[in-house]
Amino acid sequence: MILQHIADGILSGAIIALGAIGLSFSMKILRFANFSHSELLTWGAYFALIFASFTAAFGPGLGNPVGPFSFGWKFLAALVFTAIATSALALVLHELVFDRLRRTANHMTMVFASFGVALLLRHLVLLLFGGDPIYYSNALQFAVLLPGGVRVMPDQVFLLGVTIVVVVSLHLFLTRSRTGISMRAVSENPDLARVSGVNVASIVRWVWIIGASGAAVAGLMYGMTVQLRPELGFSLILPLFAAAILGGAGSLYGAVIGGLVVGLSENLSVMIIPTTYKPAVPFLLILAILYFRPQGLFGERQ
Amino acid sequence: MIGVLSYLIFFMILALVFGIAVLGLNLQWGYTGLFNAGVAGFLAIGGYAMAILTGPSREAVFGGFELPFLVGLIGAMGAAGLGGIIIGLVTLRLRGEYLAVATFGIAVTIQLVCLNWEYLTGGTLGLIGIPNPTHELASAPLAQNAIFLAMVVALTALVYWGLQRIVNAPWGRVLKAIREDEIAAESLGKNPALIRLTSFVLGCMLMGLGGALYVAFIGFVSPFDFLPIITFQIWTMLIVGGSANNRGAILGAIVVWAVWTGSGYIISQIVPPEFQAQSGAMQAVLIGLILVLSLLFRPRGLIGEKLHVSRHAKL
Amino acid sequence: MTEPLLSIRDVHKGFGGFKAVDGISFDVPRGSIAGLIGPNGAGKTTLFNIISGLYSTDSGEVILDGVRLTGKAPHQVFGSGLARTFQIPRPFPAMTVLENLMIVPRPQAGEKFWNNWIRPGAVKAQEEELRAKAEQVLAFCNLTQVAGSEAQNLSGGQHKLLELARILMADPKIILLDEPAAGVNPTLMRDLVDRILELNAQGYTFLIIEHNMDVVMSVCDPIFVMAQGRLLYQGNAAGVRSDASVLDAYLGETI
Amino acid sequence: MRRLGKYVALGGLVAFLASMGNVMAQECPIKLGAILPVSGPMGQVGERISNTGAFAVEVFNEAGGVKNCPVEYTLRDTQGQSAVGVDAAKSLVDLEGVKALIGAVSSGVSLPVLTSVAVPSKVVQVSCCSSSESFTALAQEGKTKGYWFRTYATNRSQAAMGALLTTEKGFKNTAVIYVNTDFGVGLAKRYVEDIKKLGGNITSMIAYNESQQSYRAEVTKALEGNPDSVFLVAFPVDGATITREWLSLGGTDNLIVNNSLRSDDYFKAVGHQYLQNLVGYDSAQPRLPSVTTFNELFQAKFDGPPNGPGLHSVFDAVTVVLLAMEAADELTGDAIRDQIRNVTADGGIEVYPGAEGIKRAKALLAEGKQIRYVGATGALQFDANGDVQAPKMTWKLNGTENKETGYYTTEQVADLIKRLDK
Repeated sequence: MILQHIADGILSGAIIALGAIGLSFSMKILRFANFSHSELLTWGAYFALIFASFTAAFGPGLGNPVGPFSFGWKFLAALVFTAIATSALALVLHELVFDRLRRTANHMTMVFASFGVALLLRHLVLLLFGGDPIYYSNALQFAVLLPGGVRVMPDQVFLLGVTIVVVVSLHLFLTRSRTGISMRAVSENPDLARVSGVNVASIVRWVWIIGASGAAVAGLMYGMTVQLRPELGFSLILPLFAAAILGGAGSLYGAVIGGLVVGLSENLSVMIIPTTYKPAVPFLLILAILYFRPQGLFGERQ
Repeated sequence: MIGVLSYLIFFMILALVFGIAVLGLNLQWGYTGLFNAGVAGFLAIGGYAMAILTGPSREAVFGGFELPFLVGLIGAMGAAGLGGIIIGLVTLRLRGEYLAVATFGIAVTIQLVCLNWEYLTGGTLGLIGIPNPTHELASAPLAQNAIFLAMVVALTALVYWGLQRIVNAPWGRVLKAIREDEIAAESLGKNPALIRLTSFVLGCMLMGLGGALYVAFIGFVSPFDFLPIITFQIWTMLIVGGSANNRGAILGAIVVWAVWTGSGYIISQIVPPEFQAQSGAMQAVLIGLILVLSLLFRPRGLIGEKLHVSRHAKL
Repeated sequence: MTEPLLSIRDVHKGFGGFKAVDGISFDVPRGSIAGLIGPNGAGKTTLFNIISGLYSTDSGEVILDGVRLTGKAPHQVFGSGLARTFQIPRPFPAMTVLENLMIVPRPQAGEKFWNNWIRPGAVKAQEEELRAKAEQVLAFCNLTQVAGSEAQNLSGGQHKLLELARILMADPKIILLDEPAAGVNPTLMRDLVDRILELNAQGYTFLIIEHNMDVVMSVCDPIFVMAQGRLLYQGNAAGVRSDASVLDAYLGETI
Repeated sequence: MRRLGKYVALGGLVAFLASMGNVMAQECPIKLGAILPVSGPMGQVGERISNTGAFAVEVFNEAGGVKNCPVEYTLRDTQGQSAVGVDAAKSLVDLEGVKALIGAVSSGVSLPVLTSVAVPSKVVQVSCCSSSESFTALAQEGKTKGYWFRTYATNRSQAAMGALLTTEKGFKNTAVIYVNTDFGVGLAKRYVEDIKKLGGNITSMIAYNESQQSYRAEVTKALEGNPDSVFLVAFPVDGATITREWLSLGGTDNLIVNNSLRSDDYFKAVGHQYLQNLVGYDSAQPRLPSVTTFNELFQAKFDGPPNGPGLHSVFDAVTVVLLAMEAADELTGDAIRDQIRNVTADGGIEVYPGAEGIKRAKALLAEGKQIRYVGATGALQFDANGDVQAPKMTWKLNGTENKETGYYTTEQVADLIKRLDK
């Protein structure tokens, strides 16, 4: 059974990792803990739903199933659509709320504002889409038995692949592109970066775009493997923070490893403790790690 | 007429019970800069301590000592304070959001313990029959609530006075110094670790007091009373009211609780019946909007911080 | 020869592979104004941070008046009689200048929170005392007119004076100043130097990091020169001027 | 403090003015308050319950209302929070002047409302859904003063029915997955006791916390020991997540589900085609033509059958309270409380849901006759603690229809419990 728990942990950890990347960047570069980040996952999932229903004329849900998967080529289009739409939403929030607050108040005020924004976003979903759970496809996908008695769903394996592609392209973006390099410079030392001619305002927008796109993909993945409901992101907020903080703010691979650690520890914990204590596991983990490394596993000491 | 009065009394009891917890948070955040996102956990400790100390004994559940109300209050503060010491020692070396996430996690863990450790907390059923002291003093519900309100007002006033005494004083000056520049304070001979811990523990004790009063008033305690949303509520009260100002904290508790509950009232009045089921979502949207707008346009809260700290150093 | 007041003995400190302080030893005589100079990145501020307890040492020790400071927390170091300022001043920005001073002395009865409940009289009396003393110090530092302002509204030079004034509240045995003259206009700087000389005459010992060579050469003796974490030279102003290794270290800069 | 005083006074004045209109209003319409979680994790369930409650009021108004006065249904959201629920209840009672309270859903909210609002204010509270054993304990201690009723049959009979169903189906090794609330814990524990007496075996007992992102770990754990069946105590949303993950990971489709999963939301979310081996139990509807009327009424109103947790029971809760109001001499809490058992008394003339049934009931009451309301959950019989016993039925899915497969009278259920409790 341990192999099954490990497989489950990696698969659920991948979703957490994708969501945590944006959170980690915003903690480091935007310099506040954005509690509304998880709502971007929710919106990402629902944007994909909107896409699917608008294009319903061209085939069901996310397209005619291809191979062992529950979706078709439309899935990729939905992925792009939701990333753009969610980024737009994030930029609107940035302009209307967070950017204004940055000028008038300290970063803790932004944290509280993000609480309020989260409440707002979550319940707007409830008002617009209702509280019923929704599925992209009602067909149930059955797990495939792998050697070692491990069962996984084909969709999940595909999504793990998507995660890897996203992380690798993010890595290339951060190390090769001009914007990515500037972004790292801003994260290291915003004042120095500003003096060296980096357009910090544009970098901040890029952080929102990257964070929102990651969240959108994570939300879509979550919606595909579990379900869509207004509390989708809210129920993930703790694991997301756990992953971002475990990894250390601003670290791409830190967030990914943090996500995997959270996913694995949650799934493995039920082998030793009652399932009812499971939600506490990521926290005890954070506490243990922060006790010894207050800056997170991959964070830099201040 | 009686109805309005009766409701107002009831409303004020809950608002001030929250107000006491807000005062505790104000000590931690407003004056010391400690981002405690685990308020619900300390309310829970206080609430359960009250239930265990003063409640009736139950089969297969610890406690039920049927001790007097006052013992319950002191015990609740003591338990929350003890919890504060342990948690503070583990977490207070963290800063900002890191402290927030750690304390948040602790509150979640406390709530899970309340939910699952049946021997101590009664588990999911909670603990019932916790005596409300005013029921022995009066028989009419209105009179009972009036007495309870008088008691809560007196306690709030006492807490307010006690806090004003210590924050508008050299002690409060050190808190503020640590909040503004810990390294400078340290280099001037202040011991930040000790002072942060003291402030944290005192704040936790007030949260415990708030939890105990809530439980005694409601007569029942269950894990579902201490969901993370309570922490959010208490924080909103502090930020809207004005952090680092004890009057602001109390005012914030009253105003935010009025908005929180009043928005339900208003929505139930203006929303047509066929959309009633959406009223909850509308209410939450409204609350979120009010919070964001108040932060945008009044980031210092209704009553902001005062410049002078010690009352002996006014110019 | 009298016992030195502050004694630094073979102090080492590295960050990762970089040796910021690499075996420094020197003594600050009682009653002196000692200068610590050296090019940027020589390790001067790191050494200050070690002496004042903000950094731990890798090895070596610091002795103040026979008491070992090494291993003590910053607030304990301060309690032993060593006070410091910062290169970039660190006042408590949202506090009044007066209270920036009143906070310093210890022990204060009112810093134990319960005393504010049970002994309000004693707290009040002490606060009045502190206030009187603070007003004196403010007058000495020419800050009386800004006593009621928020510290963050002061000018850069006034911040330096405020830091010095804050330290004076505690009557330390030795005062460490980190670049007191940096970014200060000439009039205020003269003021500052006068205060230092006056305090030295009253018996205060100083250890000063400074880049302004006019100030160093006119007031400091002995002078310690650091470069790349090591002590390059120690002696008086004349010796520093004539020493070849010092000139090398400062190549391109005028002494 | 002076300024603070002013703010408080101002707030008070505003609240006072806002509520003047309501307090001074005439006795018509009669207000019925509902405190339900229409947002938050239980929002989906709460919303449907609320709509059904409003529907019951509508039906009653069609029959002329209470004492020729239209009834106004006033809903307040609890957000699933006890403090908010308590305040909402108090404001309904004091400011709106409601004559009785319906709700709440979770016991964690219903209990504080009962002890701090309903009992002190002498207002009848009827819950559709709260299942905690604490209510029975409170009632036995005399602390509810009789103001508490619930139309939801207690866990005791549910657990017995679940165990009976499991063993009758011939399952030997059953995994239990249950929601970690007073409802789920109470039910699951009883079920395990009962099934052992009936000769079954439990492979694992897995509690799950509500509203989590995924339940794979719980499901994987429950799969250990190769159960031939699973007993699931859950609400539709989380229940669907668990069932989908369970089936995906190769779990058996021999599902025994609690009545809270007899919901189209659940069937639809999982997919009917996967649930053809699912069996369940529920409180039975009386086998009378009038029930069809109720079902038809509901179908017409909501465009779907009344499947879902709390729908039948909230309909009955509202109807019983309104009938008791009709029967009461005056609209005080005490009078309404005393009439609730009278309008459901054994031996009264039976009346059924729907406008016609209500009209008949009102006519009978006007004649001074004793009536017995037989409602959507069956013939309600409140015991001294305000708990209700109801006949039971078993059901299964057949295509997309859910079909009754067995019927157990109140007496049969009582016998079963007696047998198990020996």
